Amino acid sequence: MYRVRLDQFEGPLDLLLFFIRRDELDVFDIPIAQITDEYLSYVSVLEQVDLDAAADFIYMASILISIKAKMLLPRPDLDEDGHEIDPRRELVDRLLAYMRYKEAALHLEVLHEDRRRQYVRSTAERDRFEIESVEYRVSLFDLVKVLKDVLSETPEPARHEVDRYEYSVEEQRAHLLAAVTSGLRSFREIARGGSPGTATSKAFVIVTFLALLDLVQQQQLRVRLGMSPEDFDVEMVRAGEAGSPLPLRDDPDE
Amino acid sequence: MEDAFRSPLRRTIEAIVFASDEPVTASALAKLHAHVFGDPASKEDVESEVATLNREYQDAGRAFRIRSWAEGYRMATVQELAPVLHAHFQRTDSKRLSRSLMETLAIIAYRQPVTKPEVDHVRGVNSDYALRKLLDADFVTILGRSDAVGRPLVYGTTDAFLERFGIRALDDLPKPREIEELLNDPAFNTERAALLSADGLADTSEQAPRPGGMPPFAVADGIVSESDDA
Amino acid sequence: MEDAFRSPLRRTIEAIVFASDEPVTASALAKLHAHVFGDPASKEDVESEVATLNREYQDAGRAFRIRSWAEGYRMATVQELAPVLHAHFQRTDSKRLSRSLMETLAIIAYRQPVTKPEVDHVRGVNSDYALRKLLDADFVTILGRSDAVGRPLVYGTTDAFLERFGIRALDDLPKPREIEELLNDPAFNTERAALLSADGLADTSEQAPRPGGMPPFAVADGIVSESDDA
Repeated sequence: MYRVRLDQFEGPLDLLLFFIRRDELDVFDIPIAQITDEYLSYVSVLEQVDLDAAADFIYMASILISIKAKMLLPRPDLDEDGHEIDPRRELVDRLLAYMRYKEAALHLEVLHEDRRRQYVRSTAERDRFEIESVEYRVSLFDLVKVLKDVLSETPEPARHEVDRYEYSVEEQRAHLLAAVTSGLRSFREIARGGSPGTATSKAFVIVTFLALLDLVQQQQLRVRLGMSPEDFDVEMVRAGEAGSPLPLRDDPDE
Repeated sequence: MEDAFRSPLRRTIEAIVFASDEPVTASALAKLHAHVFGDPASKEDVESEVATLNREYQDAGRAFRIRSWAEGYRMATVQELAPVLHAHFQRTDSKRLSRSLMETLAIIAYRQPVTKPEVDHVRGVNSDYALRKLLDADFVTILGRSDAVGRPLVYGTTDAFLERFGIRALDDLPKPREIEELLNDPAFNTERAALLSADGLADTSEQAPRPGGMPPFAVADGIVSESDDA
Repeated sequence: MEDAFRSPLRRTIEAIVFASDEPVTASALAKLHAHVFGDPASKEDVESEVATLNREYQDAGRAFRIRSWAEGYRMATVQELAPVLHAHFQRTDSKRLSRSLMETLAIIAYRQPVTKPEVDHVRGVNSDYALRKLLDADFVTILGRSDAVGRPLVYGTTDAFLERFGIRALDDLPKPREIEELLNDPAFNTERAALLSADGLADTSEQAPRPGGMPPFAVADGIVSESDDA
């Protein structure tokens, strides 16, 4: 299995919040059965792409299922005052706490953006006067890192056993870039190998997809949603455009 | 024009802050001045000279100001000149932090000292990768060990984090809103939309554009349909 | 005072030369200006704006000037401030540990009791100098002699080391297993590394690449002040 951590997956809490928002659900009265089903169908897809991330999602799935089961019990648990305990309570608290940090992350991002607009003198140190050797400031973590570097340089044959797909992300990147040179292309089309009738495999699709995420992250490609629920379009980010609009856009006008 | 030569402290501050590649504290500047000129100076003297310098820069239309970051002073260009600088240095935005890194960083910044299990629990995902990246970037560091069972390592943010985010001190971090406040906000739904969806983000001008990222649902859509054919 | 805001060219020049880590030519500045503002500028225009800037700096008693070298313009502090700069940077530079010292210290911390030949073997270089420096700084001490052939001296870390690195006891050093978890995810195969390296997290635009692959790290404050007396 080709393993890669899809950094953009935000995780199970994010996914739940997405369902809640999309269906305009009351956070304090989440229809657990419905959400659990949707959640599970998502996880089954995820397992094919990213086993690492899937583990986190599966754990949440088990929480959802257990809440669902508790909701069905005729006699719910009671707290010390004799009130029924809503089995969803803990999950809701987690969702709300998570929302807070998500918002905080956005604030940090604004600060980061502002700071990035202010340039400092990049190599002030070098300008000053000659400093013979490059020196570093350190923390405890540096020690650890240095040690790891040093130890890894001490010879010890490393063995990697990776089942390779017949396609590499590298190749698929090239495939994708070639596919979009003439303009907007449907992902389904690209993932079919370009021409109708070409045999394709899950591996081909997944690796193409990974390559796509990679290119989106590098802002070489942009993805457009909204054409059809079963597809999305891919286009090249032209030079100079990079970073101006969001790389991922949901553009209902098009 | 005032005779700036009359203030060696001001020139000292300007020279050191200009030539430094990291924030310089007011007390370091005061001490240096006392050391070189044999003339004692207080932190307040330094602060007031920095204010004077910034006023002079402003009046003269200088391209830079002295900023207060990570408990020290740093000279940096003014924001409105960013387009010229971006153009010259060909900075692209591909180096933005991904959402998951930003999220992890926010949790660490607000909850420090914090252990990895705590971060994982808040995010609902394993934060190994994000944590490693943040350690590598020197935004986060190991503070020590918790006294909890297993004595897990505890993490916190670094001065470099403050510097790179333009924050004067940890106390200056914008406070996250309380949950009640979040929920009672009439804009809650818009807010939520902004937080959660790609389309919501596109038009919220006060929010920074999101780092290049795909929301999980888009991923699911693409693959679901594809794997059906496959 | 002249209205500097009227001259975008002047501000462009000032901003770029200030922020640049290499000399910038007059023609590059003229082109940039034309490109960003759609307003053509000649090399002579640039030269004359630089002269104006330097006059302004002089009149205002600024600590720096724009120097014209064969390769282009650079901003630098004025000569007469060199003593102050020297005084400041000598103090701070002496508070930094070089990479070779850190490397040696790391090996001794984790492998103690350890002999010099062992340290040399791990580092692949002679550690005489580093070891002497660490002994001088009281980070490392001689624990005794090994029973091995030649009875070499064995070294270990001191309490001063623990204190300066904010570690309570040797047990608090991250365990090799934790280091592995942190730094060396077993699933992190080469393909994955290649795939992920693209998303270089760090906003490297302001950091010069560091040789040796070590990111810049901030010293804990304790270390800075402590090493003064080392």
